[in-house]
Amino acid sequence: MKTNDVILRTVTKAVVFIILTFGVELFFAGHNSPGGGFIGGLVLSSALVLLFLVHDIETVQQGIPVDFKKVAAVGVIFAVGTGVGAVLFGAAFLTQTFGVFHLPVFGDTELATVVLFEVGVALTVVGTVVTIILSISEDV
Amino acid sequence: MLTILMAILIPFIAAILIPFIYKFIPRINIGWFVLVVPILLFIGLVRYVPSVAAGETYIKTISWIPSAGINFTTYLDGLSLIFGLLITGVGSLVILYSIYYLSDRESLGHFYVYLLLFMGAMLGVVFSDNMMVLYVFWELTSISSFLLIAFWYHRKQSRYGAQKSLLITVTGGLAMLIGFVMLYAMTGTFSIRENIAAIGDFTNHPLFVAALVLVLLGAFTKSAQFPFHIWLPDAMEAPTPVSAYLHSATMVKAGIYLVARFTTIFGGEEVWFYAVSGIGLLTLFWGSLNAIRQTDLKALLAYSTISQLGLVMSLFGLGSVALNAGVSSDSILYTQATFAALFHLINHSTFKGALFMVVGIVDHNVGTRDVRRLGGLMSLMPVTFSIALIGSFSMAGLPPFNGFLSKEMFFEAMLMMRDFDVLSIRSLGTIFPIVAWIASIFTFVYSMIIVFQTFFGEHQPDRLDRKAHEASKGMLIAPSVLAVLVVGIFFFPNIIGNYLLRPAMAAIYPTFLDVDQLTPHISAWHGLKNNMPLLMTIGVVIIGFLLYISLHRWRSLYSVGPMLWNLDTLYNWSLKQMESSSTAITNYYMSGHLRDYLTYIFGFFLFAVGGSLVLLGGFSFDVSNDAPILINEVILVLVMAIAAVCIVFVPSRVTAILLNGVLGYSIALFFVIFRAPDLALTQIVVETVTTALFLLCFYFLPELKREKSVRSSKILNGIIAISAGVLVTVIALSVQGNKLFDSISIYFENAYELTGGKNIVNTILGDFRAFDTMLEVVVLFIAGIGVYTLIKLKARKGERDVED
Amino acid sequence: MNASEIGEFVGALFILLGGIMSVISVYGLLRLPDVYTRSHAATKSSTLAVLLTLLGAFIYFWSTAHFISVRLLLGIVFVFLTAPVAGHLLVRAAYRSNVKLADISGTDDLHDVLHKEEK
Amino acid sequence: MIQMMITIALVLFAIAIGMAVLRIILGPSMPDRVLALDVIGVNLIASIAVISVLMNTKAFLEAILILGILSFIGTIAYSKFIERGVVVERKRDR
Amino acid sequence: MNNIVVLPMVIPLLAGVILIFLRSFVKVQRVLSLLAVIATGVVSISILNAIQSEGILRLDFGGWLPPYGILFVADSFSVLLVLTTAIVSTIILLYAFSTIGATRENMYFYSFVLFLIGGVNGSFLTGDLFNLFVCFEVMLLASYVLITLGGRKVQLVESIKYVVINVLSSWFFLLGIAYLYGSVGTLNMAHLSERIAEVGQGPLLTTISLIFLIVFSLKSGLLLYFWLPGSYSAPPTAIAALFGALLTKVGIYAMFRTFTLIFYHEPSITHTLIGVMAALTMIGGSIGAIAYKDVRQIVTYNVVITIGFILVGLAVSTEVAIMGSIYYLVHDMIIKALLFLLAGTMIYLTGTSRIEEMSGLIRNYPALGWLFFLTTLSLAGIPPLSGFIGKLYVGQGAVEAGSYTLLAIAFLSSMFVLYSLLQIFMNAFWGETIISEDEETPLQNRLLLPCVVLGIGTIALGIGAESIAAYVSDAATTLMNPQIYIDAVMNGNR
Amino acid sequence: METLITILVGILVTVAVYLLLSRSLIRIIVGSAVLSHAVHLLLMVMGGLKKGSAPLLDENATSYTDPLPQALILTAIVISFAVTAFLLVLGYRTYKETGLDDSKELRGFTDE
Repeated sequence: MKTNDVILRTVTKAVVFIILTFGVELFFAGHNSPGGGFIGGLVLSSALVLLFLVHDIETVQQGIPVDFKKVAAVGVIFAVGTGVGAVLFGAAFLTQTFGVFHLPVFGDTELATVVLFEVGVALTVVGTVVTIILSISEDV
Repeated sequence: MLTILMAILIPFIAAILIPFIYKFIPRINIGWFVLVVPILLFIGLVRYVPSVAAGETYIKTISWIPSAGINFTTYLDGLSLIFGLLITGVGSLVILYSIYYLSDRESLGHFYVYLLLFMGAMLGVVFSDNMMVLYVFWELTSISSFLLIAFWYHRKQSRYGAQKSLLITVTGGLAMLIGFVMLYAMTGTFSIRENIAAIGDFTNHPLFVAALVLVLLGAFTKSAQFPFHIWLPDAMEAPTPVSAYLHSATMVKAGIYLVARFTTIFGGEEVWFYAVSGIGLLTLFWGSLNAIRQTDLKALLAYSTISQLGLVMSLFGLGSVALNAGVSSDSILYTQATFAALFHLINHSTFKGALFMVVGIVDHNVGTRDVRRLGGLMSLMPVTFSIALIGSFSMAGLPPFNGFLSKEMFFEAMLMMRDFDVLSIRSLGTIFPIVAWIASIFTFVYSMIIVFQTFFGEHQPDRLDRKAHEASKGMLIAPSVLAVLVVGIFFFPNIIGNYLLRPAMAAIYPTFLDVDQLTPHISAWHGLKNNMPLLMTIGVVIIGFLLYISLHRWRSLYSVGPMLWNLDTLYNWSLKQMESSSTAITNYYMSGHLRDYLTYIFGFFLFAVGGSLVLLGGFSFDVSNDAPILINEVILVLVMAIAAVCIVFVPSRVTAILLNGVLGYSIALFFVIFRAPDLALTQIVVETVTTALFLLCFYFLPELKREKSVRSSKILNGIIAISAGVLVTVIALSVQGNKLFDSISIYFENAYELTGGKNIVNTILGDFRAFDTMLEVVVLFIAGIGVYTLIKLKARKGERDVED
Repeated sequence: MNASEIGEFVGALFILLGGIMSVISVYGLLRLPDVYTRSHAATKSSTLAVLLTLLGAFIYFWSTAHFISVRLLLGIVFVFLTAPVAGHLLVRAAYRSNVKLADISGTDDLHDVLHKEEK
Repeated sequence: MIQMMITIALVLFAIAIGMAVLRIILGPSMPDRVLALDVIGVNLIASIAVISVLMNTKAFLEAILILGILSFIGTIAYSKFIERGVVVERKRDR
Repeated sequence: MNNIVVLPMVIPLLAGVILIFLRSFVKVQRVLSLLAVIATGVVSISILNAIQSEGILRLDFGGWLPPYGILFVADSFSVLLVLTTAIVSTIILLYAFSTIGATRENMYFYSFVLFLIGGVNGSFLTGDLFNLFVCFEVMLLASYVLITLGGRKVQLVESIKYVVINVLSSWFFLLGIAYLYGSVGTLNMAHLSERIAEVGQGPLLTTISLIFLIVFSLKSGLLLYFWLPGSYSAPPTAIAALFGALLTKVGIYAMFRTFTLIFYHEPSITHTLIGVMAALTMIGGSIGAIAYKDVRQIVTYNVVITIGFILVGLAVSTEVAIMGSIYYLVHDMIIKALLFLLAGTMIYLTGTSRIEEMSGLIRNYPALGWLFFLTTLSLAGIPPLSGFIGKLYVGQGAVEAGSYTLLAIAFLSSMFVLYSLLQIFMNAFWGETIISEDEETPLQNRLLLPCVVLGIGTIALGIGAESIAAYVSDAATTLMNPQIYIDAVMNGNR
Repeated sequence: METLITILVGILVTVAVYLLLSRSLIRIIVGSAVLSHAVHLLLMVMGGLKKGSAPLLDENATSYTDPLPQALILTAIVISFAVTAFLLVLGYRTYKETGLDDSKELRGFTDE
């Protein structure tokens, strides 16, 4: 049976956009207010889930031609890698540092290695959630 | 001079080399190479005789596991020398014999490897001073015996016998090990010598008797003492040279050795006397009684071995009285029992070895060992007959064979028990000589059966598989040597007495300083005056002869009443019962149902945790510190409770997860109320994604069915569930009422200074406890990839898996 | 009563109104006879309720802390964007999965349309 | 007074949630239940907003938005499940 | 700073992730996974030696001092186990190369094995209770996947039970952590110990400790071993061997750690209970081992018996007994791997797991047969093989502590081990040969070689027991004197 | 408040245990989900409730609620999500392979 999804799709476009922005915002806000890698990642993946729900797998995959397993793997490598990175700098495993830098455009900006770690977390979350959902759906 | 260490190692080294020699020199019978080993060792050991007789002992230590007190200490004294000579001497003869006995088609390589392993292990047992090393070798003898019994492993009986012997001897070995461990606990050393040296310090220790009993268990199982003797007849499935060697001359005597060795330590204890001599006598009696009913010659010899071992054992028991009584001129009398035991030990090896070889020859040449089919072989196999005659008469205790001498000494020792007042069993004391005498009569009878039923009577060639003929010369050498020894020892017993027995006695009774008193002069004739032993022997011969004549009349007694009771049947029955009942039990509780398993787990949880909470009284409530409650929170809690309870009863799966979703979202709200913004966010997202997953998977899953369980199990589930809930709540409340310390989290409130983050939870996740987060990411990742593989990798129908 | 107090009061009032509205709409959800009618209660009045509440909260924050919460505004937009769509989808799903109309609903106008299409 | 009003509102929302749960349990049809869940979601959003006001904190405002987004996603998932059984299709047949 | 301490966990994890990218390069996967495991082994050897000279090593992640951060603590006990894990898993990997099959290799088999090893090593090393939970989960999820890998019916059916029961046990674990945190307010194990020692282990804490007892019993299969026989007999040989060698050991390790470091104040309750459970486990395992005529079943029930045996050491809790348990743990990891590999090989060669359907294999596969015999003896604790010294020490400890019943059951259980395995040996290897030389499946050397290596291992460990004696006694000393551990964690500033 | 929530936890545990003990796979999985809710709440309770403001340093509060349990719960939530996902898929794979949804019939092989 054909289904008329025009309303849904139209709304989704806007909604996904909002979610993605919001997810990114949550991700970066994490250090100082609620949010962070996990939540950011989860929100991002929920945006993807919404896409899969509204459209079908193949359409979405045409739009985002990524192997999410590898995304997840890259995420893990990031997360573990920051730990190893600290070792390379002679600090204890998983030592995070932060500092306030003066950047030309942004002014005084706080940068922390923890962001890299959080990127790893977020990537893994996105990759994993999407992998799980895709795997199940493809089994149909 | 050959060191003792080398003596132990050479057989092992040879055992390793044998497979190679066997492979590369297939034409010459491998036995000839093997034969070199025991002969060399025998010669080497013989060279020790003079110095040992002079009271010398040799000791050498190589550390093995010093941290555990286990060191490879070899110790040579009179007692171990006797055994060493027996092992290597009889070993040489048996190997010589086996070269002719076993055909080239058998896997000789294996055979000799096992035999050498055994020889090495046995030497290890007798030459080790460290109890743990002794135990190592002890078990090794059990194993090599196991392998030898099952040499013809395709036969079911062989396997059965092998298993039986292994189970019984290893169990005994374990008991012995515990005994040793207990000794260690008392004295702090595994060295037998040091234990002996420390004697007196620990005889009152509560573990002393336990250790004694356990060590004895080891000895009894190994030496086939009643009721552990049942393995020995079945061990006769082994090739005859093995039976002659392991199951008559050496391995079974390891138990005797152990008893002799530990008499010095334990002998002073009454229990030791009762156990050793009592069990010994019982075995003597039971073995001889049962020997008569056997129709298989080897089985007959097996029972006779059992009975003879019992004899030796009981003598050692008597000998221990000397230690119990302490050093005095009276008690020295009792040491003669020990002397007799050692003497009989040697004699038994000679005549029993010869007899086994004879039976082997008969079996080999005629094709059967069944006395009912044998008869009249005397003229066909004259040499074999002579050897058999010598062996049997010696066993029966007739002159002029060595068995007579030791049997006389045995009677003498037993007669001493009449005057025995050391342990205040005067009235019971007379039982000893009586039992001994009756057993000797039976011994006489079965000795006659061996000789007369095999070699006299009617020859029945049609009932035999092969035509009877005299054995080859090579095969006769070994038994002949033993037969010569049987006669020789009778005429020159004191050579053995002075050179071998004397130092052994000194080893057993180190507290008795005067060794000469310990070694009586052995003589065949004690004069007429008060010669009770001789009278007893005469009685044995007369009654035994009468009984033998009338054997066909009373043999049927064996098939009445209690005689049918059989420890073998008990053993088989219990093994079978054990297996079937274990299957029943295990199948019962390992039902394969998840629900049952979960019930066990919760049951245990309620039992252990609930039990301890109730018994220890750990609960104490204190709600004064509680945060205030708002009405809306109460309503929410109620809503959640209702939603939760309804999950159980709803008939539709979607409703169930809807309700679960309600729970999840409400918890998110509570997280908000409890000031946990990050948690609220995460909870909401995770809840939604989980719901989506449920819905995705529901495509493949069926709608909920009504629970088919019976009502009672539902009630049980309910009870378990409610009690688990209550228990969790009670403990949680008690914990809240019982805060012992402040949390460490105060530290994290400096997060901004420490990490530059203002969201404390996030700094904990990303910095303080980043490792958790890292691993958590890994967990998530594994789950993701796992789901992928689980779905993608399906065993296709009909396709045989890689393995399965 | 200064401006901020008035704002506070207005905010609280909106919130209270939202609460009342919400209860009414849920009452509708309980009392109305079938899913199609209930969806009115659920999507329309509930949305209004949440709108009122969020607005109340927004005003409250604005007046007390002088803080314009973008998130609250976004939330309002979002709820308004999604709630009708969700309701629409759900009711369509209900109809497609043959959920019966209430007896008092009279005729099913859509039935003929759909089935004509099929024919 | 203001506290009072807000608290009453909070209680009202809780009651609303409770009644909606009743609808979930009663059914009768699946869309009814999902509808009720949707209502619960909306009420939760409101509750969070009110709690934020009550606690005078901005920390939970993200949760409002998230809850809005996700209850939407949830409802879509449910309605697709009810309609077709398949939540995510491999390829739309069109 | 001892960053080396984290390597036994990080190397396998990283390698496992990297292998995800190399899905189609099976050869590369093999080499890399092998290298990773060997590297872990090398690292742990150097850690072990460092401990002997410098005392307990610790690594505070992120440089946060305990009790605030998470840390890895490497004492002799844990590193010995890490080392053994590395050795055993290397050999099992070698075996897996030729048996696991291309389908599974393509499905990230090696990654999951590496994750499993990572999780196991992490559990051995961590010094934080919650982190222990997380490490457990890493290990468990990897094991969930491995047990289902291949998707055969029996695997799925058994894994459902395995997973649900383990989910439940994880839940108990969290419950315990929650209670403990609620009352003591910290998660660092040394700090927990310190705090509990300060106020004494009251009835409530004892009750909480019993929750941990349940958790670790479920993981180790102490009394609560129902899940074990089914799930260990379902997966392919290499995986089963990995499980048999590693999984239960983690639970045992955790039990030793918690009940010697944290909850050691009320032995009359906790340790007695452990003793009773150990006894029941040995009895149940013994009964199970002789109940079946199926190689897999017999082998898995043997796992159960051993668990009980090892925990006798903890129940008795004398230094000697604990030394015995440690020896036995190390021994058991090696020998159980061997046993599972042999059983799997037998099944592979004969196509059946029923011992009645096998006969006379020793003529076809003599090396396999003798290895099996050796394994039997080693498992029964017959000297001079590796099981003996552990058994002896446990026995000594039991005698010292006067727990004669436990001692008797422990030693008798080894008779059941012997009996059950002899059943296999005598029925399958002895008897009339029924496979003719033309029909027999050839036993490739690559299957046999790993078994031989492990066999040599058990002999070497038995005869050369002295070589690890120093480490073992150091480990036992540390376990018996919690203060050493606490000092190293809380006061040392390395 | 703590007492109230603890009792709620108890009820959730009761429900979850009952579900786990039932025969249907779906119920078991839902049970494990409920169980995880319960334990998360419990962890929360153990840190103390409403004892301060949200653990955000921007808020300039004087005291904060215990952040550590929150971090632990976050970790636990993600882990239980992973496990639930796996369990679900395992459940439906088993159902597809065996056609059985009933844990009682999923006996596996004992000694047949």
